[in-house]
Amino acid sequence: MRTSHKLVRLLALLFAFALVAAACGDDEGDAPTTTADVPTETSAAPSEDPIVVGGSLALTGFLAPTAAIHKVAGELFVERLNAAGGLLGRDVVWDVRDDESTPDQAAAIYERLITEENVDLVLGPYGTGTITAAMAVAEREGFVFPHHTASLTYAYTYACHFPTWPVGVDTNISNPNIVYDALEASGNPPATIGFVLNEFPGTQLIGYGPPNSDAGGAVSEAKKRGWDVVLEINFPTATSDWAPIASQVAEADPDFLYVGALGVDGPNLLTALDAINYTPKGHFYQWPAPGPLLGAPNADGAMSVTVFESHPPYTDDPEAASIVDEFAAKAAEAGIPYTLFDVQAATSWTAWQVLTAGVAGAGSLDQEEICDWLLNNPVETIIGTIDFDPAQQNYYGDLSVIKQIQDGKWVVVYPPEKALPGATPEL
Amino acid sequence: MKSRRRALTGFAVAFLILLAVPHLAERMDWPGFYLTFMFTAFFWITQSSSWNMLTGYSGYFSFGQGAWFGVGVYTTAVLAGKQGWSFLAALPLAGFTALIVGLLLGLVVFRLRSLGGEIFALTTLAVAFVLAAIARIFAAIDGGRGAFMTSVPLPEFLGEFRPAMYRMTLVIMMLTLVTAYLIYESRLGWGLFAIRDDEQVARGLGVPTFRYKMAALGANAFFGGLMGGVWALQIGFVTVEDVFSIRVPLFVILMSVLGGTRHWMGPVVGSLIIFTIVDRFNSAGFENFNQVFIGSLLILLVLAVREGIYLRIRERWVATASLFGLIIAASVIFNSSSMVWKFLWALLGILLMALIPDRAWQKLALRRRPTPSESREDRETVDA
Amino acid sequence: MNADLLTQAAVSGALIGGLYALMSLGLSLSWGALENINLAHFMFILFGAYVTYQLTSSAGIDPLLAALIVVPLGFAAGGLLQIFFEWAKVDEFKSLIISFGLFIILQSLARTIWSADFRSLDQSINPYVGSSFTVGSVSLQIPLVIAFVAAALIAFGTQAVMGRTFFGKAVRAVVHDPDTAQAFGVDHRRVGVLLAAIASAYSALAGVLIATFQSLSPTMAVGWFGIVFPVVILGGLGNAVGNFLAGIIIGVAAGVAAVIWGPLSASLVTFSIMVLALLFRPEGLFTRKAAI
Amino acid sequence: MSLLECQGVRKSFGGVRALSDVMMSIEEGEIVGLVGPNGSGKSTLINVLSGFFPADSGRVDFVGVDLLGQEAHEIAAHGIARTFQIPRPFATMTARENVAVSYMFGREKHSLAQARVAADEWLDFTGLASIAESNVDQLNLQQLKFLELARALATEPQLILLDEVLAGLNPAEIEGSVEMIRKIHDRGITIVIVEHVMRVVMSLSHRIVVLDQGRVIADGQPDTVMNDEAVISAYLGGKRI
Repeated sequence: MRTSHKLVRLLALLFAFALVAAACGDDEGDAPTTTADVPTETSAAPSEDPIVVGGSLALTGFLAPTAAIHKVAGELFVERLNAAGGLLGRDVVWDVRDDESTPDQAAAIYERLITEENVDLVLGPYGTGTITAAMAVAEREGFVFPHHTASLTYAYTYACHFPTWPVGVDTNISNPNIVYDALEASGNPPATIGFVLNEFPGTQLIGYGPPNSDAGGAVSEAKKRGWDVVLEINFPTATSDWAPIASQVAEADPDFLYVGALGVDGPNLLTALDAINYTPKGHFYQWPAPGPLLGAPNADGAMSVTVFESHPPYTDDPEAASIVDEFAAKAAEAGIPYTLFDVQAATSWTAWQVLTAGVAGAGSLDQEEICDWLLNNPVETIIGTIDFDPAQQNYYGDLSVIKQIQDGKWVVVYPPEKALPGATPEL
Repeated sequence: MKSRRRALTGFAVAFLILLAVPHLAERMDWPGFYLTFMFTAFFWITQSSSWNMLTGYSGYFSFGQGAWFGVGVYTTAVLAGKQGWSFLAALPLAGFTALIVGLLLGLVVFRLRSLGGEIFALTTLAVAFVLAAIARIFAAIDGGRGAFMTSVPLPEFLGEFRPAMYRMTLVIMMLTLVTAYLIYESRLGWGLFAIRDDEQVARGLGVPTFRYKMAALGANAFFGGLMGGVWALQIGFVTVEDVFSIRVPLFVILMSVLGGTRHWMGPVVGSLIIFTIVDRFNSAGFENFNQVFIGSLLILLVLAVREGIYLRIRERWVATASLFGLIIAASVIFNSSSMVWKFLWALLGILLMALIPDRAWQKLALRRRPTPSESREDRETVDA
Repeated sequence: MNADLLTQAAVSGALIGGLYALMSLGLSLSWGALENINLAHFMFILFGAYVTYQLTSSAGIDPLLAALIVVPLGFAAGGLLQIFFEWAKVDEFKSLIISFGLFIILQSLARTIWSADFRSLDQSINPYVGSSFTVGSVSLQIPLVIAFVAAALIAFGTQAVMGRTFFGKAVRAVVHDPDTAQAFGVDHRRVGVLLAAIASAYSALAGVLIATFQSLSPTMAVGWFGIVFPVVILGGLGNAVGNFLAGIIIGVAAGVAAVIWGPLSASLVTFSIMVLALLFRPEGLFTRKAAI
Repeated sequence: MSLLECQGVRKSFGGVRALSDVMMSIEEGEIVGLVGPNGSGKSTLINVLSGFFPADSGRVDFVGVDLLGQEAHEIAAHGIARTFQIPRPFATMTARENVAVSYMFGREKHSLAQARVAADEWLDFTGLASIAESNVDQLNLQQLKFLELARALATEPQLILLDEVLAGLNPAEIEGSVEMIRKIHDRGITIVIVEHVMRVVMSLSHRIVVLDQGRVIADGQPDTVMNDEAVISAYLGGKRI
């Protein structure tokens, strides 16, 4: 008698749990991402369904500061795309996940997006490591893989990867030479140069070239121009104490300081230099967070590379101008402190343009067709015309231009045809 | 011993069943992610179980899992990724290199009687930082350049990338679990438990504490490193920042504490629950809440279920098994989403059930009040 | 390698060591005296910095004056957390895990409020960034000088309070023998809450100073682990003056090593010092048996 | 030859000499009372003999083996077991598991399966069979003290060092404990007992060794020793006559 009583209660409890779970489960059934096992609904009205673009970004973790910009850029792109009628007549949804700045997580996310959630397209994450891991998945699954911020150009051989970090496959040679050309163009080229390089794969590539290769990079290219390299410091990522580096820079006192910097390395170094009353004569920062560098002491004259800035001639095109405006508003809304549309947002935008151009060009969501189309047709983008070249691992030369902080603003100064009218490199 | 033979048979059966999964997946045309999901779970189960061999068994709290993992990752990254060794030749060295580093640490710290538990914990935290600094400084290891693992060829008999990862992680996980079990059911294990409770007394009763602690630390480092060696493939591009981050030690602690550190099965259960939840959070796009959730769960669990949930669900195993089955069945009927979601609902059901305090559970009057020792009695005869 | 360079590196190292000491003191006190390994201190520092940033950039308050608001907030937050710890009866291990949970939650909160992107006080509203004065050939960075002086005052002040006042005696009594302390009318809870509140106020102050010369991001707190723990270990748990000296040692060693062997060696040197300290002086370099 | 022989054992803590030149021998089958005023070095001697503290110098021979410098677990393997003044059971284990662990290590190595059987025997012997399954936090002081005994016995020692087993017990419990000690002795185990309750030590011991300020000041039959003037003055704190 007792036993059966207990049994009833057990069953009642289990049933309650099952109901709760089932209820939760039904909620999930409404999520847009579960398209796999609901054939009845999807096949009924396919054109009503949005095209799902899957991807991840480093929304948390050490890459998060810059990834936040890519999130705003991507969201704005999709918004505008849908407002203009979508893609193949369908709306587009961007399903972006957080890879926590870690490659293995990114790989798992792309695996899940492609094989479990059956997204239609993918777009690469932010950051070299996560892109590399995600690209391996895209390659296995045969997905077209546009990506915007991978810095190790030499390493990517997947036939259907489409880089929109437009620096050329030999970026270690081409990128520093654009900087050096700008210095020569200023009419006051340096006699001595000092290097302060982050121990980050991308900055090391530009500084020294690919590992196990004697191609060289910024350091050897400077020597080729007959400049005297008076300083070479490598510092670990996330260095917080800049005083020792600053004193060595001041001690070497180069005519030009080439900083292989990420994020806030630049402002940190400038603050530390200012604290010992040293102002660099000329200085360059590889990939700085633009806002903090503008507010740093003695930042005037600091140079960097870019492919797009929010001023003429880039904003001459009314569409570009409207993108710039809308981006600023959306970034401010997202709480991002520096709201100008520049190199990071532009490369993100370009990746979206490449993806959508491929789909529109191929007229289908078939990955092979999209890949073929992109390999065989140039794409018009916000940073110019891109023609992916399989002979250069799908790169297409270095489109970088030089910008400089002048009067508290970033302006493009070199080459003249891309520069803000009237602006020239100042040293 | 009968129970041991039964358990080992259980392990063998589980292994064979799991080994068949890739074939099944191909047959049934499962989403490729299911295998990835499973081998990622194997990864976490291995990491947390190996951590538990040291910390759960001997009571020496370690933040060092990231170090063993990192040494393993870098061993294969350097040997297979950079030097062009065949992957399977490099892999065992991942375990052994971590073992050597672990034993060196043990030689230093366990020789010092004055070292308290919290100081041991911080020393292990420092190890990861020191190793990261070494990897940065020496170009032969990393030198700030990272190492690509994406073009490392895998032997053909392992199959495509996914099944190959699955098979390798499966073998390592089974080795780890069998070791964890055997230690648990042996003199070594009981010696370690004695050390955990009172190291001085244990020594006085004849437990060779130094040797035992070294064994526990060695096992921890070896399996953590071995799995790290395989994991380098999943990472694809190995960098110091990523590998020596606090993610691995953090999750390993979280998983083991949730599941319970007293029993070898605790970390297994904890890993499955945490990993599945985190994965589904990510899948649902709750990235903003993911960390809030993890943090809250950690706090809640430490306050609510001190022994970990495994011992609780085992005392309530009939209910647990029925609940698991019921939820799976219900979600098959009511909800057509992916299998991982179904698995999650079932796990959440179990988690919720385990959170019911003992007293309230007894009020539900499902069984007579068990004496506390009952659970301990069958702990010794538990099988896989 | 000339002497000026080394002198500058050593002086800058000592100054930033003052900041390290201030960042570590809260954790050290709560660990040594309350037996909580309270990782939330890293978040008190981070929020101290962000709130300072917010007050300065939106209300135009001088960043140092912002301390008048930030420090009491830190005080309150630390006290409340300790009340929770008391209520939950956490031990050392539990405090570590619970505060790790808090760490993750608060970091996420900071990201939600201030975004993941870098925040920094612009030169135009922050008179301290890059400001310095010169003694001989050596430059002294003003935010760091302030941090150094504050750390010194606080360290010696705390030590004096601990040694001489009734509160200090009560703290020591509570640490050594809570039952007896209770018997003599010392309410160990109140003492603990007050001490935790003070410790958190120190951390918040460190945050204020960081905001005056560094860019902020939610993830930066993880990077502080590598500085704060060596300082805490080297100084001895709960030993305020030892903590201050340890900060200076770490700062100088890392700074000089960075100049001689390059910045990569700094963290190796820092941790080598910590490991050596653990091996040979696990009670801390400056702790006599009598200290808390 | 004696079972245990100490020669010139010294031990200092910081500048304080806890043991100086301790000479003592224990014969097989004896019950020896080790007494002395507070701080006379009794506990230190127990700690040295059981390997918890290394001695600074001297010699401790146990059945012909020099124990000095050996680890506690090696000493346990030679057949010396000890109990603690304040019981220190393994807190996460049941009473049975406590004893089983001890049997697994101890003098000879045994497997887990053997240990379970043996543990029950020793629990039976010490009258703890009914609480074998209990967690140690459910035991009262006497049960904990008996558990200490069971755990020491399970190492199959030749010599047991009992550190104040009677402290804190009421008269009835003391009675029971004395019985138990006799029972242990009947099994042929040599016993050294450190104790404050003089009446009990006098009745139990075959011989009494008195320590004062780290030195042996008397050694002999209980009656003779307790009438020794040096002993009286050590206890009463009077000046030597």
